[in-house]
Amino acid sequence: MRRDAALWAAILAGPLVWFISMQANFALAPWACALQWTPALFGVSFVSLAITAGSGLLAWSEWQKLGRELPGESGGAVARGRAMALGGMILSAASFLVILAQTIPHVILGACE
Amino acid sequence: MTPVTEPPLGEIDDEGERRALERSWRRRPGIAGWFTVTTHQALGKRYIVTAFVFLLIGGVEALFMRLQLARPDNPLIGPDKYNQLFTTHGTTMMFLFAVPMMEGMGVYLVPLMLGTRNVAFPRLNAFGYWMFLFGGIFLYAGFLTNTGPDAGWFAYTPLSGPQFSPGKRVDIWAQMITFTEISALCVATELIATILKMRAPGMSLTRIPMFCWSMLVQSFMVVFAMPAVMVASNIFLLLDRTVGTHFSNAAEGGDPLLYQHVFWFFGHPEVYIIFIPALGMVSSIVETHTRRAIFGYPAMVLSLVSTGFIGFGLWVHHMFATGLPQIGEAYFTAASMMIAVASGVQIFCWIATMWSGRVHMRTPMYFVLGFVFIFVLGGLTGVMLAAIPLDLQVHDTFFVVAHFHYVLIGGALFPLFGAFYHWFPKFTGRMMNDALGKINFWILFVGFNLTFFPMHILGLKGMTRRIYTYPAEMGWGPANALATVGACIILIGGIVFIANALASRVHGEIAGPDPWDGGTLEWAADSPPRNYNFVNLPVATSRYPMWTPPEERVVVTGVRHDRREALVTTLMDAEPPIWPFITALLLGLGLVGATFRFSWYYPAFGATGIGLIGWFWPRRPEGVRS
Amino acid sequence: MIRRRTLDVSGLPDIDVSSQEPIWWGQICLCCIEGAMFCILIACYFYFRLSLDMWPPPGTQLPHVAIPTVTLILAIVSCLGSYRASEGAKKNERGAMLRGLLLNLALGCAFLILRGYAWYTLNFNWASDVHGSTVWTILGLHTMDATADLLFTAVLIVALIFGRTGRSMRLAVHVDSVVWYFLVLIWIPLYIVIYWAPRFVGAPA
Amino acid sequence: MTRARTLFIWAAAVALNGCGGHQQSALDSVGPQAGKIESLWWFFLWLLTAIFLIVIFATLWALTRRHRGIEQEPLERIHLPSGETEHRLTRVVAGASILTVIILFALLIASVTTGKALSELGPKKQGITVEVTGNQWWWYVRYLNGDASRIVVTANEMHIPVGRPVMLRLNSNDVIHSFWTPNLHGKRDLIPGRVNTEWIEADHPGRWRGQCAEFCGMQHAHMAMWVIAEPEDQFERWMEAQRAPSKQPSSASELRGRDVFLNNACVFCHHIAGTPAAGQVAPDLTHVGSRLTLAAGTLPNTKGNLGGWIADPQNVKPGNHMAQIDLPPGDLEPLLDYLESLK
Repeated sequence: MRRDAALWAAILAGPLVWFISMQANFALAPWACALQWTPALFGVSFVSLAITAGSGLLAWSEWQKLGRELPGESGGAVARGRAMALGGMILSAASFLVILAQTIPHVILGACE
Repeated sequence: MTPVTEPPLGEIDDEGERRALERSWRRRPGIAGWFTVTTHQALGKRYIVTAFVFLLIGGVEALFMRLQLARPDNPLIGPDKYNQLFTTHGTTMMFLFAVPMMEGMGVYLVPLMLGTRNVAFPRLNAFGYWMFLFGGIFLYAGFLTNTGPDAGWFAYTPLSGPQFSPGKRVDIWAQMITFTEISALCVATELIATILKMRAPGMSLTRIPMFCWSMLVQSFMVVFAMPAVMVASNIFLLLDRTVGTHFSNAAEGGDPLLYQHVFWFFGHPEVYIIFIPALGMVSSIVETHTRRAIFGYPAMVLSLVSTGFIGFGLWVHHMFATGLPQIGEAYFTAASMMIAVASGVQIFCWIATMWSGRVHMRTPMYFVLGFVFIFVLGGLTGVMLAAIPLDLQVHDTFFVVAHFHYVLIGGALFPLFGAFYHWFPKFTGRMMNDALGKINFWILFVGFNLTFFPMHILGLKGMTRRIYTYPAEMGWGPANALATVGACIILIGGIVFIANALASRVHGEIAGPDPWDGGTLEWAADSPPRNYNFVNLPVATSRYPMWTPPEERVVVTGVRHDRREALVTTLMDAEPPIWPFITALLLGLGLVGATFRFSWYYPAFGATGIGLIGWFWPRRPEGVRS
Repeated sequence: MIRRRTLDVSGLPDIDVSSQEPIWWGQICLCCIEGAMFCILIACYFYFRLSLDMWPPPGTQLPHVAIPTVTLILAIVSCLGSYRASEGAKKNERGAMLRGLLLNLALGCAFLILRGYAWYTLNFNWASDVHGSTVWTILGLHTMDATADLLFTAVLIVALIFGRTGRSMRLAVHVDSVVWYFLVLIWIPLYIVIYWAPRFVGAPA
Repeated sequence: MTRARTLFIWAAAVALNGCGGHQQSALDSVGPQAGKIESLWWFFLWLLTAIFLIVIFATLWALTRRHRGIEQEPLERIHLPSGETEHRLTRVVAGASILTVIILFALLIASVTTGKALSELGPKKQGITVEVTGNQWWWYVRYLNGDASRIVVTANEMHIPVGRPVMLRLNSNDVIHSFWTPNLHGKRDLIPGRVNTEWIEADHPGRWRGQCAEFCGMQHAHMAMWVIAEPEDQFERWMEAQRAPSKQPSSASELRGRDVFLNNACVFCHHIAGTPAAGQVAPDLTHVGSRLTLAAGTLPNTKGNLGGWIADPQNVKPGNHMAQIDLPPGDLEPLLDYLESLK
């Protein structure tokens, strides 16, 4: 049960955090311009990067516990756990990458451009 | 469902079970049978054939547009008809062809691939089909009475609003969306339930075919994307038009840009809703015709899932020219570029599969290769469009027209043609002619590129979209003439396909259950499948049950034959019911009426309620209180 | 007769009144669809709010909070009825199902009537301005859903009274409760948006 | 295959050569904005073309039977190649994916950097401000000035000084339009209820065509505009000329033409400075004779075209909002004389 919760969290955290951070930054952009305060945007990005990294690590540690093997195509609780752990790692990595890409505009652009 | 380690050998009364199943799964004779069908093969085929008819209609509309644009200042079709033509063309292709076609393929193939007897909600399936059909008829009733929508397939407010589009044209468009949305949502719901709960024993989620994964991801995207278009078309647009709300009225605090946000929050995932099932089809074709298990199954599944998520974070790239803050737009540039990684991974995996497989170059593989060529090109122009500065130049020009036809025809129609050639033996029991198929492919491939490649250059040279004519001195004439020639070649390709399909249906080589020696369970059923798919439900002992040696295959026994039953659920219809049709008819009439007068919604919902009560009323006392 | 390796499933029950049933998943999908729609409407509410200086626009009274709060409490209490009915369905107790559904129906109807009254006292309508359009749409959509579910509950009660207590009937009672939980749950954020949001984020900027 | 490819190359060649002039082209930039976008375009084009060719080559290579090593290896039980082959392929696919990520990051940085450069182009130099308002289906153009008497109003045509940035304030009176002169800059939407801004600048004198790029109804196709870049002194002369009220009629025919204009429904919509005609819903005609085109770029501005346009506007531009006025036979000629004299 605890493992299931951890694995589901690892799978869903990345995409959800990515979506929320993107919407938050998109909504904050006009305010950041009006207040001339870009750290807010960076803050959202860093927090979400940290969470996705965390969920990736969580998936990785579960995968460790399950014997560090790639999920084959067999059924059963262990194989299912491995598949979910792999999914968690990859989805977290993908979300991390997208959030990272979305941080680039903060670095290059001012809030009002 | 625990995997079976050593299932015992058992005796099966094959003939007896077959007779019992034939009896309980038979369809009602005569006209009643036509309106009460709830088997997934019949409904899937109806979806496919109806959507194909709409493809032909939409194609003919496109041909008329191409003829109009073939030369400058062409007097063939006036602006009014032209605007109706391109709006109806776009609407037809998106809502009446592409999505229903993909869902039809899903409805037909998913239960077979999962090794079950029907989808989870057969009546909902029938209801969805009728809604789709009525929606299509409604749109074309408008079009044929010169009330075709004319504000573009995305009907931006305020152009589509009450002030600038009086009359019923846009109302018909907006309400037609309701019909097709309901239909898409019905199919998505039943496919999710089917894939999650009705898989054959032993078929863990890590074993379902790639096509089922793609339909699962697509269905979830439908569930979360379609409500947005309901809000856009049915609430914002239709309420503004019929009862005078102010969602898009800037004078009363509304905002026309919000309509664009909400519409594209649906509209961009819509592209993936069309495209993702096509990816599943490509995987099925590639693994069958390269004779090897697909390379990188987990990577492909995860890239599908990633695409499903990231697809919801791209919508603003349709709005780069609207003057939003640049930093906000740039987030969408980033997401739009990153989604290319997911598509890239899939392409690489297919190439790796072909690389290490034993490729049999039959027609489906030709279409897959055509898909790779066209879709990669379209994907790369997509990366260009993701860059804000480039998009500012080519947005709303023929460059974009070229791009999305490369992505949608290359990414969805070519796999679909490949899929027709691949599964035609399953649908009809006969093979399609392979030689004619290859000719068909080359005609379509050449015609397609001839039509759409010049449009890239036209767009860069300044030709904007949705113009019914252009002056001769712009110099766009030759390229447009070429595109029109290409469109005629596509028409010939379409005719060749239809001829091949019709002739093969009657005279084609008898296929047998498994003509390609495929690995997945749809090839275990008869061709065409019986109403109950399998005499004995199969057990999935690996990802490719049909590639495991026959002596290791396992079947299920103990499922009842005397009524329509499948594993995990009892299918509720003892007799094929008429209620889905009646409910769809009542709701349909109500929705049509509501485009003229809002108060029609009340009887519409009342009547639907009555229909639903009839639908769900328990048939007979099934038991007493214990 | 042919000999195959077999897996015998005749021992499995026909219907399991639980979340294992496809129909339960179907209802969850339905809730996701409706939920997505309400989320989009909430987002639209704040989009409009943030693009305007005055919210609600001049001439619009703030909606009263008292009666809607009572209706919210009624709605939450009515879930008790749903819960008892679905537990009854799982255990196959006709009386518990009937009593639970009746409680659900009664409180649900009271909820709708009180809401209707609160709605009637609003001094703006859908055509007043964009605030009115959004609030009326949210209210209308939620009322439509709630009415439909209560009608379904009523039909279930009638069917139960007529002695239909088969397994699919019990499943229907179970699934009906899931939809009602969803409708009550989604009403909490909607209630906050409609009645409290204009007080917190509504002051003239 | 070869035949198809020949056909394809032929098609591409025809398309490249036959795709139009350079007066409305994103690939013939004449200003710093369009120039920067064009550089970005070539960068994207070459890089992505290379990727395209590599992918297609890899696909075709996979089909040839040259990679014998893999080909001769038997497929194992459930149709899998040997573990070693799978391993090698995994490495190749992973490498290709990582390379894709790196390339996309590079493209992203290039794109955002260009975006930043674009937004920094305008404000540095002393510029002029022009308000462009979209209407179904024509452009209202107003040169803003602190002194209200020095404001210049024209339609469907914009003169700009060479080498000076011009700020466009874009707005719409009815539906959403989009302003696009590809030689100068990308497009920007004109949205009712909002003001969008965009900077354009021309490096050398010339005329460029622009067109409405957002579908705006029946006559979306005929909503063009010309941007004419002139040297500074010539531009100032043009501005002065535009500020002057309309030219007084200098012949009997023109005088009669003015009466025809003023005594017909024309005055409800059109404005001619220096006469009582003060309509505001259609293009200002004070200097209509000096413009290049009629009906928003639909026709060259000749007397014959003007006559055809006034006599039967629905024939020239079906669906447009110009009222048809049935003039007595003798009235059209003087009216045309008068309007053509309004230089």
